[in-house]
Amino acid sequence: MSLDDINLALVSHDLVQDLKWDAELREQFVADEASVLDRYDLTPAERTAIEERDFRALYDLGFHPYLGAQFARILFANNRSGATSAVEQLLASIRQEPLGGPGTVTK
Amino acid sequence: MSLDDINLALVSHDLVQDLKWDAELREQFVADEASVLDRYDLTPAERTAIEERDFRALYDLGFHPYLGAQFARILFANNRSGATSAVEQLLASIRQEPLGGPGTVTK
Amino acid sequence: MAQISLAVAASHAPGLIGMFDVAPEQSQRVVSSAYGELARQIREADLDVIIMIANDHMANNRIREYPDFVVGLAPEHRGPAEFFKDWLGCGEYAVPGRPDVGTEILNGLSRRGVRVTASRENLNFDDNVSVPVVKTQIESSGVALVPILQNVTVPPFPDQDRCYEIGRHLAEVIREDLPDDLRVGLFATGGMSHEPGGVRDFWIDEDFDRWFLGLLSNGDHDKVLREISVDRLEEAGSGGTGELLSWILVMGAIGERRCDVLGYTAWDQWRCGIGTVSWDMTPDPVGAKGGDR
Amino acid sequence: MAQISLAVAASHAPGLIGMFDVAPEQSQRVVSSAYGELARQIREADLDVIIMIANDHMANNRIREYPDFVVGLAPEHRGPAEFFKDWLGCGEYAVPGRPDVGTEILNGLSRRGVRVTASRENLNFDDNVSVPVVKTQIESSGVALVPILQNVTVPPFPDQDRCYEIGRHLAEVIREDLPDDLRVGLFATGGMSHEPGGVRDFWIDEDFDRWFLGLLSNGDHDKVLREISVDRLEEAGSGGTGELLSWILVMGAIGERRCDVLGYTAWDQWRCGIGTVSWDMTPDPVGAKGGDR
Ligand SMILES: [Fe+3]
Ligand SMILES: [Fe+3]
Repeated sequence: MSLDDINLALVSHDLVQDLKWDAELREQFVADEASVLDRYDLTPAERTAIEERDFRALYDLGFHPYLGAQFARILFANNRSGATSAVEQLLASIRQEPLGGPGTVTK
Repeated sequence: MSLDDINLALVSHDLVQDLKWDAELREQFVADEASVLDRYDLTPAERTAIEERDFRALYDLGFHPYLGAQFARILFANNRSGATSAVEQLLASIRQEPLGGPGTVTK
Repeated sequence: MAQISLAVAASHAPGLIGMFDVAPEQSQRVVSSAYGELARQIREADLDVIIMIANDHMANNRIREYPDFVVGLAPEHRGPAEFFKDWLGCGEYAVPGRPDVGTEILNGLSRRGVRVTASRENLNFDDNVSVPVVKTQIESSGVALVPILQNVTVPPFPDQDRCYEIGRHLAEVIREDLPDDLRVGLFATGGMSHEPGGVRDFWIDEDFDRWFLGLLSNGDHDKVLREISVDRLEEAGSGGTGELLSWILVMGAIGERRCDVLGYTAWDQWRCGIGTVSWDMTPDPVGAKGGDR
Repeated sequence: MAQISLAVAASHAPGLIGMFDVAPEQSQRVVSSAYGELARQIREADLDVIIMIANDHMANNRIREYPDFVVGLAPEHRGPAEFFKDWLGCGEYAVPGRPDVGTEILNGLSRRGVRVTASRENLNFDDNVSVPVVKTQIESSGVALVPILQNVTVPPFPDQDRCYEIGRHLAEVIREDLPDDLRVGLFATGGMSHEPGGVRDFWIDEDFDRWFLGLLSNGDHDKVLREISVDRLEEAGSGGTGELLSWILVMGAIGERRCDVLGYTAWDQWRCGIGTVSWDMTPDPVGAKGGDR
């Protein structure tokens, strides 16, 4: 997961950037995720990774980790101070470990 | 008029780029120039230069010559093939010569 | 390993289409013959894709947010942009894109240290892409297009040495990152001498243009890079002649090769010296000095 | 001739505001003391403008159209951007801009060969600008702000040597192009070690951070540039620790100066090592080795 492996053309980046730039789109996404995903020219692999919250797969497609942390706040509905639980769920996915497993940080 | 003297922040550049990107704005500009200029945060010097078709002054403020040629096509209503007469009027202004004077190219 | 099967360069100027019929007969003849020869070479090279390096004329980005290279990732490239239709006097065209090839170029150049941007939307094309596409009949050839729009007029832009180096990186991307057996054409467009919107507009530095073409046919790239500085280009026409940097980028991609000058003409009402060349990309070219294939 | 009257650097992390009260007491104490000292220095330096070098977190441009430096030319800078309000847990702020100063920076850096873009609109600020503005009370100080957002995470971005060089160019712009007697503060914000969204998120490389601060207080800039490569920064936290390149840019602008470390603390829930420094910008500093004033 080196920065050099990022795929700058990946459409998923647009989705996440639009979501953070547009509160209304975010509401629509929470209410009806599929209808928002339909508007983006995602590859089947991207779409599946998003639907399954599989950040490991998304990163392997060249998704930028910084946007990953932000996407997690939306997907795991945790955009309050620090957003610790969202990041923990993101980490469980990219480490391919269950939540609360050995990789989880202690509070 | 070296490229190094261009003022990248100049708002007049936005005006010309918007005019070439937006046919409707171009129509409004032709019908009511002042109302379009009002929408741009032009300095008084920029506004006067545009109103007086004074390309010499505009260039001295750091306007990019390439956009100058395009602006001339709009200001001198000559956006047909080659747009020769528009460029001749632009040249007369930046050379500070009357049209048809010694600097004018022969046809 | 994809290969570069064709490498050509040609001027663009709106008048080449809209003011073609009113030009002196000799100029018409040179243009018809040279661009016709390019059209023939494109058809015969059996290409999968043409990567077209064309300068952008501030048609796609604000001047204060100006990228040095923009790769077009659209599935189809359509032009000319609305404002330029009457001015060019040409019809509309639509050429298939190759988003997959464009993506490799975007990521491949980025990984090699070149700051490149890209657009998934149809870019605005004026004479830069429209004139070569129309005059060399790319639409009817059926070959796909990946446009790379280059900044040669909003300082600071990459100079001749950097453009040559970026060309070498592009060749590496073609060799290492593009699909095997893909047949790639490189088409540089821009120049020759002109000063659009400047005090010397309408003037063509014919001596410079002929000297430049002579340098190319001699094929000594070190000498080209020594002689053709940004200052020298500016001297021969501010803001316009620098479009020849696209030719230098392609030279970096192919290395030293035999170069045929297909034609040159200078008519002041076209406001630009018009030249076209084609480099010999046959696998073992006579006179090749071991360039970067 | 304008002068650099203050030069400081400090980390930003959303938790410094929203999760401040739940942090260990020792970490709270370090942060209160260090950022409080920065607030005091800003008030006492009698500044006209703060140029804040802050990394952008992909909040203003598409990742495939990503500029290396964006200068904020807005007449007023407001934040935080909507998406970040709850996450930061801070109120809104509005700080006057200096479009005239921003314009000189845009044109001055461009003329000196640095590709810079600029926006006349209010930029999107997340923790990058919001945390330093709020924690060092810039709004109530009345000092104007010119933000320069820097790319340190979308390759290829300028490395430590280039950032140092760009800092030297910035100092030249300040000296030569800004209004006489203007008192300028430089504020770098970013770092220290963290890996936002990466597999090692929550991990802080405390050894690296303390070693880095030690290098700075020794004040040997050649050594800093030799040791702090992009690879080394990535090792200490991919995509996050590289934010320290903003500190290196400011070091380039001021040259070798005595550097006070105002505090350091590492609490994993802040997900970032928190450090702050201030360089001695008094006209004849004790221990100055003849930097680029
Ligand atoms: Fe051109
Ligand atoms: Fe940051």
